[in-house]
Amino acid sequence: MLTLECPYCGVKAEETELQAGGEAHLKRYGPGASDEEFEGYLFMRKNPKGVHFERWRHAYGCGKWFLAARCTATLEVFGTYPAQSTQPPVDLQAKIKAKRPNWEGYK
Amino acid sequence: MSKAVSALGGASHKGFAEVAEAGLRGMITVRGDLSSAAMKKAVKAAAGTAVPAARRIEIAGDKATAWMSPDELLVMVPYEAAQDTVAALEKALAGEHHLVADVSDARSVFTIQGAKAPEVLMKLCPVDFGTLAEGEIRRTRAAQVAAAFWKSGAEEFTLVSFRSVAGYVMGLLEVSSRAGGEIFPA
Amino acid sequence: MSTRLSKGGRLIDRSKPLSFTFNGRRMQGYAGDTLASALLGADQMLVGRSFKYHRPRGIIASGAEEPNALVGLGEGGKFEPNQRTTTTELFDGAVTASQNHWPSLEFDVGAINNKLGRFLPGGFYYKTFMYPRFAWKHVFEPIIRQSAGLGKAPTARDEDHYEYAYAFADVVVAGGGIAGLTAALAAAKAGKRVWLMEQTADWGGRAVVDAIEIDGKPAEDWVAETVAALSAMDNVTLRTRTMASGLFDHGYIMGYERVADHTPGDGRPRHRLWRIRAGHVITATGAIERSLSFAGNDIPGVMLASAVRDYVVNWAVSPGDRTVIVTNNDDAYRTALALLDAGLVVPTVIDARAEAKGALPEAVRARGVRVLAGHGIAKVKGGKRVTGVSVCIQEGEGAEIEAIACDAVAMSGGWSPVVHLWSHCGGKLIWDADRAMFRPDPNRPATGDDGAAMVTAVGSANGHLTADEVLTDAHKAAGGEGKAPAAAIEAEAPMMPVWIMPQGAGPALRMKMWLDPQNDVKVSDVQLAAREGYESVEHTKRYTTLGMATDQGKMSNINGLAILSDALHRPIPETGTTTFRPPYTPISIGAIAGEARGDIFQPLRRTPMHGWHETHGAHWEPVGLWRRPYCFLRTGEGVHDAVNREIRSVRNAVGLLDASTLGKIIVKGPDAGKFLDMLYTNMMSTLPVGKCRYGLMCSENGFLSDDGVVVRLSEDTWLCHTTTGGADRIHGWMEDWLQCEWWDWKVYTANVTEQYAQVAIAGPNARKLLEKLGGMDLSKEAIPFMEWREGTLGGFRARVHRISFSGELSFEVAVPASEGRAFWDALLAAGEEFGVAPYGTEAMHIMRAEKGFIMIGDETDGTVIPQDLNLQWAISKKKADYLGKRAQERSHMASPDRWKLVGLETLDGSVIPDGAYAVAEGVNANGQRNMQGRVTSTYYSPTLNKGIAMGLVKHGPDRMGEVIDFPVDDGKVVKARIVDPVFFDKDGEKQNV
Amino acid sequence: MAMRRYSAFAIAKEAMSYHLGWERAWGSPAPKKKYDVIIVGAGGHGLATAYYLGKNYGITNVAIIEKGWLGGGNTGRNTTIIRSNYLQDPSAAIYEKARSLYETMSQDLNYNVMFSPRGLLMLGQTEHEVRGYKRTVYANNLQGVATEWISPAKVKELVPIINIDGPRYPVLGALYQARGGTARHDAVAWGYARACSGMGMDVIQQCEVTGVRTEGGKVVGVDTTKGAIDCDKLGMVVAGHASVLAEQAGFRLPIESLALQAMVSEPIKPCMDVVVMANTVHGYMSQSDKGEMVIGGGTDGFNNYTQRGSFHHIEETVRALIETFPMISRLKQLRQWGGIVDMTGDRSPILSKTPVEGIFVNCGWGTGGFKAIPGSGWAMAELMARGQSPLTEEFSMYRFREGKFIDESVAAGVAH
Repeated sequence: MLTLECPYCGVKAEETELQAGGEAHLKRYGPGASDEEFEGYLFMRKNPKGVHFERWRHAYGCGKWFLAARCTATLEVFGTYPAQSTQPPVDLQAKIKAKRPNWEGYK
Repeated sequence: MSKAVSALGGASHKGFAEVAEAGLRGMITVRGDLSSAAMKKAVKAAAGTAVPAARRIEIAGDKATAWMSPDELLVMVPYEAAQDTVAALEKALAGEHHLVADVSDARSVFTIQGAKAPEVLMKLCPVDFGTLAEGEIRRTRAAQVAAAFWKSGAEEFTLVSFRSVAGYVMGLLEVSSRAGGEIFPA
Repeated sequence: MSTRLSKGGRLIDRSKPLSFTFNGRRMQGYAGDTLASALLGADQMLVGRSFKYHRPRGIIASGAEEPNALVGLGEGGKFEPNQRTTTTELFDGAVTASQNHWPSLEFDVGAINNKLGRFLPGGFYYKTFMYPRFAWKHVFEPIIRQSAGLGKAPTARDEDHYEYAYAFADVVVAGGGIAGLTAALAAAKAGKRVWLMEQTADWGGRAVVDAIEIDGKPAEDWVAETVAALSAMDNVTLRTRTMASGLFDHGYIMGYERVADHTPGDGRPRHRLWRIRAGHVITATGAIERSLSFAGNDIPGVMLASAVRDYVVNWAVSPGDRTVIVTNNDDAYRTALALLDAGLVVPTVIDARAEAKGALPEAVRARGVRVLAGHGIAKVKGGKRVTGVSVCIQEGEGAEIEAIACDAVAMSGGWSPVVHLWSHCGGKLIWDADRAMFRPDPNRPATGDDGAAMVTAVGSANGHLTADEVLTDAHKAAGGEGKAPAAAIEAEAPMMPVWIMPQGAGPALRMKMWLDPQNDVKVSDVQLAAREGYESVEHTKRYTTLGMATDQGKMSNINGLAILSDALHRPIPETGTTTFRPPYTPISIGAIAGEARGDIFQPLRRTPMHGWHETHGAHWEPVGLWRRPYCFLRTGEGVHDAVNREIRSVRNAVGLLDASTLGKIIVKGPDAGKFLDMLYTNMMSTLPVGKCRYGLMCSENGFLSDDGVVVRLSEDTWLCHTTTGGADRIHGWMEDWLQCEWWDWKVYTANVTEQYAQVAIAGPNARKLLEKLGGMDLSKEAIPFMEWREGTLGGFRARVHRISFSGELSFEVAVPASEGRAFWDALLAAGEEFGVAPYGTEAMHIMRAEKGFIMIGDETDGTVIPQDLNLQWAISKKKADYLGKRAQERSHMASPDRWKLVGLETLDGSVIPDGAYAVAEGVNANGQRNMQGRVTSTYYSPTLNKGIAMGLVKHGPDRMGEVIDFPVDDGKVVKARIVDPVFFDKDGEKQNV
Repeated sequence: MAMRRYSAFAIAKEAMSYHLGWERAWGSPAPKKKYDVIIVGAGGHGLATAYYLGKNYGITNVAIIEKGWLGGGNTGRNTTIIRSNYLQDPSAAIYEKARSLYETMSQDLNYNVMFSPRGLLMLGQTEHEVRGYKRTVYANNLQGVATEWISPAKVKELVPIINIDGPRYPVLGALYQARGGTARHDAVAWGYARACSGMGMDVIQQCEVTGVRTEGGKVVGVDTTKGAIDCDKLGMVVAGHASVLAEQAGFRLPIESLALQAMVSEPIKPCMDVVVMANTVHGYMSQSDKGEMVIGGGTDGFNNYTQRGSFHHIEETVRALIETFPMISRLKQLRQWGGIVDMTGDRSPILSKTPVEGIFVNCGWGTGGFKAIPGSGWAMAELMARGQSPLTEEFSMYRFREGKFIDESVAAGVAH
């Protein structure tokens, strides 16, 4: 059972206090987007076996959404950061790269 | 206001710790910029406390202010004072982007008293009581519902839940404090 | 004969005799006994029957690895099947019964399977019982089910209670033997918060049985001192009777504490399931002795050598007067010494190794015991009890060299580290050829949330089998300062792997060598699996059921792997092990459920008026975690009658509905209007202050997800009502968009659902009733339809909305929840003269259907878009975007062929059954009857005295007046006409007054 | 390799020689250079696809490649439930096809897969659920799936250990499929493997695909840990790892991989003959022929490739069932395990052509794959052999783009 540190309140919350929210950093497509773009936005997930950026909500705590970088093969958590981020923090990316030299990088 | 009653009418139960519904309490959700001067002033005027730091609760007599999230506080006052406090907060925060909502009737408050009070909560909440600081409010879950608690006395915890599940929470507390259920018997 | 010795027994208290029964026979044991030791002490070696062949089964082991000695324990609400006697402490008055036999343990009809055993090899059922086709279900399977299954099913409700508890520690040590104690002490001295748990009631593990010396003291004293030292440290938590049952990701380890199994009825929780978050886990879980595979090794009286020693030393029980020892290692000689010390006879030690010249064998020889090196057992003699062994050359095929009479056999095939916890979360193993064991690979441990190792194995769990190595390893691994405790030990000669005894045994003997005595898996079965291509260890396990019994193969899985490897001519590590899954030994399902049973099995949400409903005939309907009155039953009234009465009362007088469960969310801020315009399909930013507007919300995938009335409270504040089930979900949904997508928008939300009790007062007399309470002007002019006002009503602070879900003149009034019950009482009192009656959710459902209003969850099911429900009027054409808009432009959603909402009226006035489908001509490509629509809501309308329904029908709105067919039960067809969905008061004359 | 017939007679004959004469159930060949069809994944779905390619279309130059051991994935990790009481037409069609094939599978394969149509109940415990299940019954009757709505009394008769008067969620009735039930999961994979091998196909275990080779938008072969193998057509049938394999072929799937857990109790004497699903509380239970109570519930919420789940899901499932089946409180959990399930956007499977010509994909069975195995194989074989199949028509991977979902969540809330 996972633990993730909420970047807002600093609580290392356990999974039962959290709500998982799927892949992070999705770009929303609305009216005007092509069918393919819209399909990509809603359904085409990266689903990597490895480094995954994802959304979590500290549902039983401060109620805030945050983002996490986690390995789906080992469940290692590289770090968490605020939901108000358009991409993973640079230092977090560097940390992941150091730990996973074969990681292809964000995007 | 004799018409206003708490969910359980002050029910209590004595096992290896004493658990009780503590009756009505004025509670006000305040959302806004917690670092703003107006907020500091408003909270000081309403509750007599400073704006608490993250995960902290500031207590001043029968009033208190608890940090709920980076943009939310819970101001606690006597039940009868809630409406006036709402009005005062609204006034003090006018002009700032904020939200003030009276939630006094949406919550239930419980106390857990006794030397072994933590053992009651240890059965229900995934919280490390060994590192729980004085003056810390912990939002978490109690078994299957949301709850928040803090150490409110030398041998006392205060726990807040939603009003609708007051009966469930009391059931949890009662079962968890049953005599013989001490986790660390003397 | 097994018997209680006249003296000794370090764990029993002879001053406290306890009585118990086994199959109705009264027996006696002592405080400190396990059920197994007490049974043996009472000469009850035969304790059960095996799974497949129903062969007689005796006690083999003394701990968690015991495959045979399972009993039904207790009666009624305290009965539990499959209780492992070796790990169950005896208590006074215990009622036990053996399992899996009929009619009796001594004479079991099922043992016919034993005679047929030759025709029932591993996996035989895959090859037969196929013809005729129906016979599997009706003939063969029932027989197999009946003869399998071990214990009886409990029937009564559990009388005990259970609980969870949470703990946190820097270091969690699993196992209270000398390794665990050493590691815990080292970690504690380093200032770590330490949690140490031991599955049995006693500290010390094997070392105290073997009576070794540690730091110059008897192990027993050293253990007592160490435990005392740990107890004195406030950074240490010690827990006996607590088994580390499983290790999960991120250092989550379960501790299964059997609080009151040994003191039933004392009011304490029976079990407590500890959920411990560990910074690091040290597994000091010891090792388990392996059986040897020789013919007849399953006959009662054949036991593990270490178990024999345990019974003699711990409980003063001798399994037999004459015990032959058979071994491939030196450790088993300790059993010989223990037996000799107790005054028992060891006729011979049979040692498979070519020579046995270590200190221990020599010590045994010195006591006058014959040691036969290079030999093995060809066959055990006896049926329900050992009577002797036939000795052979280990290198040979099993020809009898001599026969030795004995009543017990103590066997040792070497030791396997207990690697379960190490492995649960992905820790890997390596094969140690010297010691013939899989042990933890220190380079491939399970990793934690930081990616670093989260488990360390120490002591014999790490492959160290002598006390000095164990202590050094544990001390070092836990970061101990200074010198490790030291043990004085005899040097042991190397063991020799022996997988089959004798090594050249032919098929007849191999069919009598048990690997899994509970499931009846033999050496020949594993070899058969290999022969047939079930090469993976998982295949073999599943094909033969090896290791799938309740002991999960703790004693002999390795033997099976070795035999499989041999059969496939590949090295053992290439075969590998099956996956170790939690729990280590079975844990009660009661403990897993914890406190959640009875009234608190799930939260029940109650409105402030819940208590009134309860005492006034509420027939409940669960709605999410709430319970709402479906209707209020009066004495002698049926549900249907009550619903109709309630509807008539609303339509003709006035009714009260507890609507407190409806979600209420405040949305406030400079961008709140913009935000709500994105959230709702309609325009909410233009709603004037003081007014209400019905709104729809869709998922980003376009489907209708919630609806409700939105109230503009002030210039920058809206109050959004949601469905009962939607409150938390929609609030979360709002926060999701505000926090993760539009975080620069200035909007705050607050879920104030429970702040208010809300009551719908509906019916022609509604206004009169409220006016009687007084305090507000509720005239049509003062508060027109779809507007709201705030004020004081009968002394209650109230927000009054003029909205209607019933089609009647209706007010929804919100008051503070704490005053909800008083307000409800006041309404009832004031309404008496106006014929007021409370109504439930079903009356509400029917009345809204009479009005053609949709209901989320009835007209919608997650596949319906607003356009399907002809709700275009609630979809703003002016907005460039709203959640779900793009989705609704996709080809299938824009298709004119979607099923659309219509009213349905049966030709004969009957009610269309719930869920019925309308058929079209012909069948589709898969031969399924074509359909053209379905019913979404269907009721008897007491107002109109006929059946009414809504449904989704292909091209429905264009087909008004057409009659379509709904095939229903028993081949009948209901014919229904497509009509307008508004059945009652089409012009709204009743509500707009 | 020619297959020797299994029967009681054969067993009796072999017993005389200590069963030393049995042959391998399937071969252990080295890969050939080229096959007409390669199926990646020797789980139930992959093996069934190969089997029906051979049986229905005479295509036998087929390799089934498996990175581990055959049947070692979700085929051997599920709770073995078989039913076809689905709401939507395309689902009902393929699951009923599967269920009907299960009826005769033991005889077709000459391998006893122990299909046991012991009956399956979905409890109605709220009015809303009752309405949903009645709807399913009507739909099923038009779809040719035999289901009925039964009373609480009948539920109690079928399931004596159930508490139908639970204070919170009394049993209001049940959706009953009399010919639903269970089968022996491993045997399904083994039976198909033996039959495929008997038709001359190569089941190649311990062989991992490391790359997919295409030329001009068309598949030409795969690279594996046992070397390159050419093929004309490639079927990807790898459940939880579908995304990983698709990426090797250069396209993406609307799939997420999640852990699903289940557990068994210690075995007890027969006490429940039917399969019971309680969707309101999110749990289901059956009793295996060994006597274990087989219990399952919902999936974890986060992407996961570890085949391990979080313990609190087991707790939730057990808590859910303990008021409906009070007797389980005094049983013990023997073992819990997890598998990786592949979830699509509408929780229905994908059986589809792909952007690469010659590559076909079969995935997304989520929590319900076992029951579909023969129907899935039948349909996939038709799709691969003929280029289309009425059974797969609606399960295209492109349906998400059109907004044309097959949503069963209306009727079934739990994983199974």
